[in-house]
Formats: sequence, structure tokens, C-alpha cells
Amino acid sequence: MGKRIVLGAVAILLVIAAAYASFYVAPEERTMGVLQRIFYFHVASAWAGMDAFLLCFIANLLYVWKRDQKYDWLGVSSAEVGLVLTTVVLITGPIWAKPAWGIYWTWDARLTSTFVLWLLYVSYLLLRTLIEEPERRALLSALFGIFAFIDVPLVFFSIRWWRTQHPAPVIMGGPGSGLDPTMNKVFLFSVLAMHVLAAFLIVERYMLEKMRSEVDTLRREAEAQ
Amino acid sequence: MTALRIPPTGLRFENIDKRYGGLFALRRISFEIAPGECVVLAGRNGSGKTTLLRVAAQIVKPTAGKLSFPGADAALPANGRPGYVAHTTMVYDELTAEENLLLFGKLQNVENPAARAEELLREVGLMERRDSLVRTFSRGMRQRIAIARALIHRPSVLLFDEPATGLDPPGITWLANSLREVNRAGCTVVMSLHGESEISALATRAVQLDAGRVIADTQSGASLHSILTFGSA
Amino acid sequence: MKNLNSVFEAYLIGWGVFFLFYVSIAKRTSDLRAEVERLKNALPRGK
Amino acid sequence: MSLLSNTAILLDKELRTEFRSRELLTTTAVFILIVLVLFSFAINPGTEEARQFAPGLLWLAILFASSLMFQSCFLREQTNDTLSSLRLAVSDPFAIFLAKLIANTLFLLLTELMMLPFFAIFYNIPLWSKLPVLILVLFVGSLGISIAGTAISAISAQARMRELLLPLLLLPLLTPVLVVSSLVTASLLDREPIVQWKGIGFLAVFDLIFLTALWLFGEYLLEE
Repeated sequence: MGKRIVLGAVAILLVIAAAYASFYVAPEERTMGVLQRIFYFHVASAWAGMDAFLLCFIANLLYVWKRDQKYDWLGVSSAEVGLVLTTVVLITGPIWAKPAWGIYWTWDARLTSTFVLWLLYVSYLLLRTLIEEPERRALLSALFGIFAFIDVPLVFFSIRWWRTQHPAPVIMGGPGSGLDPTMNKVFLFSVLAMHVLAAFLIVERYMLEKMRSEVDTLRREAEAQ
Repeated sequence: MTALRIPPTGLRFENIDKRYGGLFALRRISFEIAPGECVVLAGRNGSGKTTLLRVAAQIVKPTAGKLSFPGADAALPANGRPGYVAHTTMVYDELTAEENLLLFGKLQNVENPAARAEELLREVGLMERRDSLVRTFSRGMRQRIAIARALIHRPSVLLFDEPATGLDPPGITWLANSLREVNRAGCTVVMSLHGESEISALATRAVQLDAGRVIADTQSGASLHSILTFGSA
Repeated sequence: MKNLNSVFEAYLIGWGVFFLFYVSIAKRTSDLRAEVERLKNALPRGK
Repeated sequence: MSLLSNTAILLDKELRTEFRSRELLTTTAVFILIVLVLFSFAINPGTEEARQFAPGLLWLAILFASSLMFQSCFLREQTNDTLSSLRLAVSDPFAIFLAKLIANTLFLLLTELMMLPFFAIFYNIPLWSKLPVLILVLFVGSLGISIAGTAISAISAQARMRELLLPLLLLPLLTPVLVVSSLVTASLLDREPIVQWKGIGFLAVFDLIFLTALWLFGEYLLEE
């Protein structure tokens, strides 16, 4: 319990520090001005979300292999947190796009792939609600999670290579491609902060799932009496 | 009915658990069935008979514990699997009786599947309906084709879940005679039954289940009778 | 400082989503606690 | 080798039952036909833009039709618990999937071929000269749809609300197939046709990746 409170406090402090850094430490971007400061938050969420889904994939594989409930709990937790993070990406994206390009939604490869990714994990969580028996739910959702994750690169490249025939507006070349060193540092710090926040949320969600599974067992025993 | 091709095989359950969610369908099941025995599983509905038979048929994977077939070849070939008759027919309604038997015969590498299918159709008395879709069959005929399917690969272990379901009195006599014949030929028979009948008369041993546990296991005539009459009521 | 409100909007909505998610976890946890209490009371009587 | 012989036996069963009733073929064909007609009301089919949209619409129709077709794929094995008897009989459960996905690809391809003349007439697109490549595109696309669809139908058959669930699980998964095959088909049917081999190759890669995943994880889908 104590450790979880500490983790939560650290996560909040880091997120606030990252916000401070992206407003006051990072230099102003020349073409986009202050608007570019969404970048640190938006892209850091995207990266953390992707890593949460990666964690979900690993948990799914481990479940199929080891058949330990723990991995099932980790699977749901990381999928749900990943979904929250990608939701943030999908909300902040249009907020950024509107003043920058005058439209809310662009069918840009990254944003579109993120949206498909979001849909895939919504389906994953939906599937979980529709199977009653815990072992079967764990196994089948793990298998769907595996199929969904291997689909991710295919979705990305198919959209990138065939959907965007004209070059998409270059928002950021990603870190490394000409990003100012200070900007780069602030960006990496934001990514770290977002990962700690994600870790905290996953731990909290995991404890909830653990408890839910215990209550479920209790309830079944009570019904069987 | 069946000439045995594989060595007589027994069945051994070691600490078998099957859990569905938090609930145990089977709990610590341990007993052994010797090759050639004819065993009746008794118990109320929901006592775990069907689950135990499905575990023995290797359709359901036990949560814990080990299932083995003492006497069988070390590498159990596909056609050494038990013959299993379930509550459902386990055959295709959209195929004819003969097509069903051919399908399962070929899948299990039965030698000369056409001849084997014909032999079985004759035995279960469906020869004249061989080209009819199973969909058009009566309950009794469905049960006969289900039994034929289970026997197609000449198994050395037979697992019959309520095999008399849907059979008329002549059908039950026929089934009892067939089972006696296979059992004499060395085939191990495990079946779940409700009450006493010509079929239960074949049993030399009764195992009673309750709430997923073995609560009685007897070979003596008197207690066998009592388990069969009262235990499964 | 044009577009500053868009930036604030993005940060605030983002944080809001995280916060709501945390609240939902806390809510679901407390519901479960209540359920545990109920079951604990129900179980001994059933046995 | 027993995998291949088992697959052949099971494929024979799948084809025999389907061609006896022709339920899947007729329903999917009629469904695609209805969608093609309805689309022609939603967009103006005579225009030049329609020529560009039409291939995408065709693939969308195929995708929806396929998600109807896969409904019964594993569900019909539940009626008499034939899935259990199959699992007892085959030496490698992958044979069950392989037979089903080959059968589904064939059914899908057959309905597509039946619908192509209507498509060409309704949207005024001549396809005769590009037919071989078009069939290749239809094949790699339908194969991908069938591989993923067979896997997902094994999942959805074991859940509640399976009829609704199947498309929800399957369609997002098939985004890459839809994106690439409609573009490849569009450029193939353009006034100046181009064969996008890269796209056909991509679809083949999709098929291969999902086939491998099914081979690795398929047996767990059938676990009880």
C-alpha cells in the first residue's frame, strides 16, 4: 500500500514537472510557436500507450504459456491503461490539428493507426465482458490480444504506404531529426513521466482486477452453497 | 463387434482436479481401472460424471493431475484414443450416416474405412438408411450412429455417457449385447448410467461421484446394486 | 502568444481523462469492498 | 503428412456440406449484390469519382459479407459437439483450421467471381483485360480475410452475443486488407491501369503472418 502511494506521488510530481518543463524550459518552436508545446504531452502519451499495449501483448503470451491468472490481470490492466493513454492522444491530436491546419481530423498515418489501435483494444475489452467463465475469458482474450498486437505494424504500414499518397504534413520528424537538444531533453523527460504515470495506473488497475477475481470466486462459492 | 488391434488398456486418474472459475467440477479424483473392466459411474446430475468422462476422453484438459492409460503403447497413436459417446451425437446432421462414419474413419487412419463403415452400419442396424442424412433420423437412430462413430477406430477403451438415452427396449438389449461382446474381447468400458438396466448388469464395478469427488467404489454385488438403484436416483 | 488556450485545453483535458480513469478505478474498488462485506456476511449463514 | 491428409478429408466434408445446401454461397452473394445496388444509390455511379470509389465499396461489401459468412463456421460445429469429435479424431488441430480457412477462401472467391459481372455492369468498369491479376488480388485478399475470420469465429463462437461480436472483433483486424486491396484494385481498374505488385506482396505478407499465428496458437482456440 505504502509503495503504491509513493509511486502515485512520484507520478504526479513527474507529470507536473514535465508540464513545467515543456512550458518554461523548452524553447519556442519557430514555425508553430506555442502550439508545438502540445507535442511533449501528445507524443509522450502515444509512446506510453504503445508500451502499455506491448506489455499487454507480453502478458497475453505469458498467459497462454503459463496459465497463471496474474498474467490475465496484467493483460486487462495494461490494455485499459493503454486505451486511456491513446484516448488522450486522440483528443489532444485534434486540439493540436485545428489551429495548426484548420481541421480537427487528418487521415494522417500515425493518427489513423492510433485510432485503429484504439478500436482493436476496445474490442479486446468488449470480448472480455462477453465471456462468463474466467479461464475461458482469460485464454480467448489473450489470444485475441495476440492477434490484435501483431496486426498493429500491418495497420501502420498499410496506412502509411497506401493511404497517404501525398506526403503528410510534417509535424515533427520525431526526436533526433533536427530537434533542438533542449527540446529533446524535455521530450524524453515527458516520456519518462508518462511512463511512470502509466505504471502507477496499471498497478492500481491490477490490484482492482486481483480483488475482482477474488470476489468472483467468493461469489461463486456463495452461489454453490 | 470389434476385434482388438491394440493391447488391452486401463485408465488411471491421479489427483485430477477440474476447476471452472472458482468452482470445482472434479476434486482430487484418484482411481485406476484395470484393462478389461466394465465400470459404471453413478451419481446425481452435476456430480461430475460427464466431466470425468470428458477428461478421460481427453476433450477436457484437467486443471491439475494426471491421466494415463496403463498398458497402452508408450506413444499413444491417434487411433488408440478412447471411443467416446456423449449426450450429443457428435456427428454431422448434414452428412449421411455413411459419410459420417467414412469421415471419422479416414481421419483416424482406419484401414479400409469403407468396409469398416459398412460393417458398423450393419451392426447398429442402419444399413438401409446409410444414404439418409442424419438430420432425418429418429432419436434412437441418432444414438446408434453416435455409438458407431465411437467404435469406428476399434478403441480399446470405451467411454459411454448415458448410452441408453433415446434407445427403445430392443435398442437397449442390442446395446447390452454389443457391450458384453466388446468387453469380452478385452475392451475396457466406462459408462455413466441412471438406474439399473440390462446394461448396468454388465458392470463389475461401480464408482459413485458426488460434488466432484469419489464417495463410493465397490465391486461387491450387493453394494453395486444399491449404488445403482439409490445412488443415481 | 496565440493558440495558448489550445495548449492549455490539451493539457487540461488530458489530465482530466487520467483523473477520471483513476476515479473510476477507486469507485470500482470501493464497490468491490462493499460486495466483499456482503458476501462475508452471507457465506457463514450459507454454510 | 497426416496434417495434409486430415486437411484434405476435412475440406471434402466442408465442401460437401456447403454444396449440398449452398446456404453460405447464396446468402453472401445476395448480400454483396444488395450492397452494390444500395451503394449505387448512395453515390452517383455514372461519374468519374465513382470509378475510384467503386473498388473500395466492393471490398467493403466483401468484408461485411465475409463477417456474415464466418458466423456459422465454428457455430455449426457446436450443434452436436462435432468440434470435440474432430479434435479426438485429428492428430493436429491445425488441420481443422486449415480445412475451414481453405473452404472459406474458396466460398468467398466463388461469390466474388459471381458478383464481378454485376459490379462491372453497375459501375461501368471494364474488367475483362485485367481479369487474371484481379483474380490474384481477390485471392490474396480473400485468403487474408478467411485466415483472420476463421480464427475470430472460433473465439466469438464461445462468447455471448456472438453474432454482434464477430464483426466487432474481425473488422478492425482486417483494416490492412481493406486499405491495401481496395487501393490495389482501384489502380488496377483505373483508366491507366497499374499493377501494384508491392500491394499484392503486402497482402501475401499479411496472409503469411496470420497463418503463422494461427498455426502457433490455433490449438488453444479450441481448448475446453
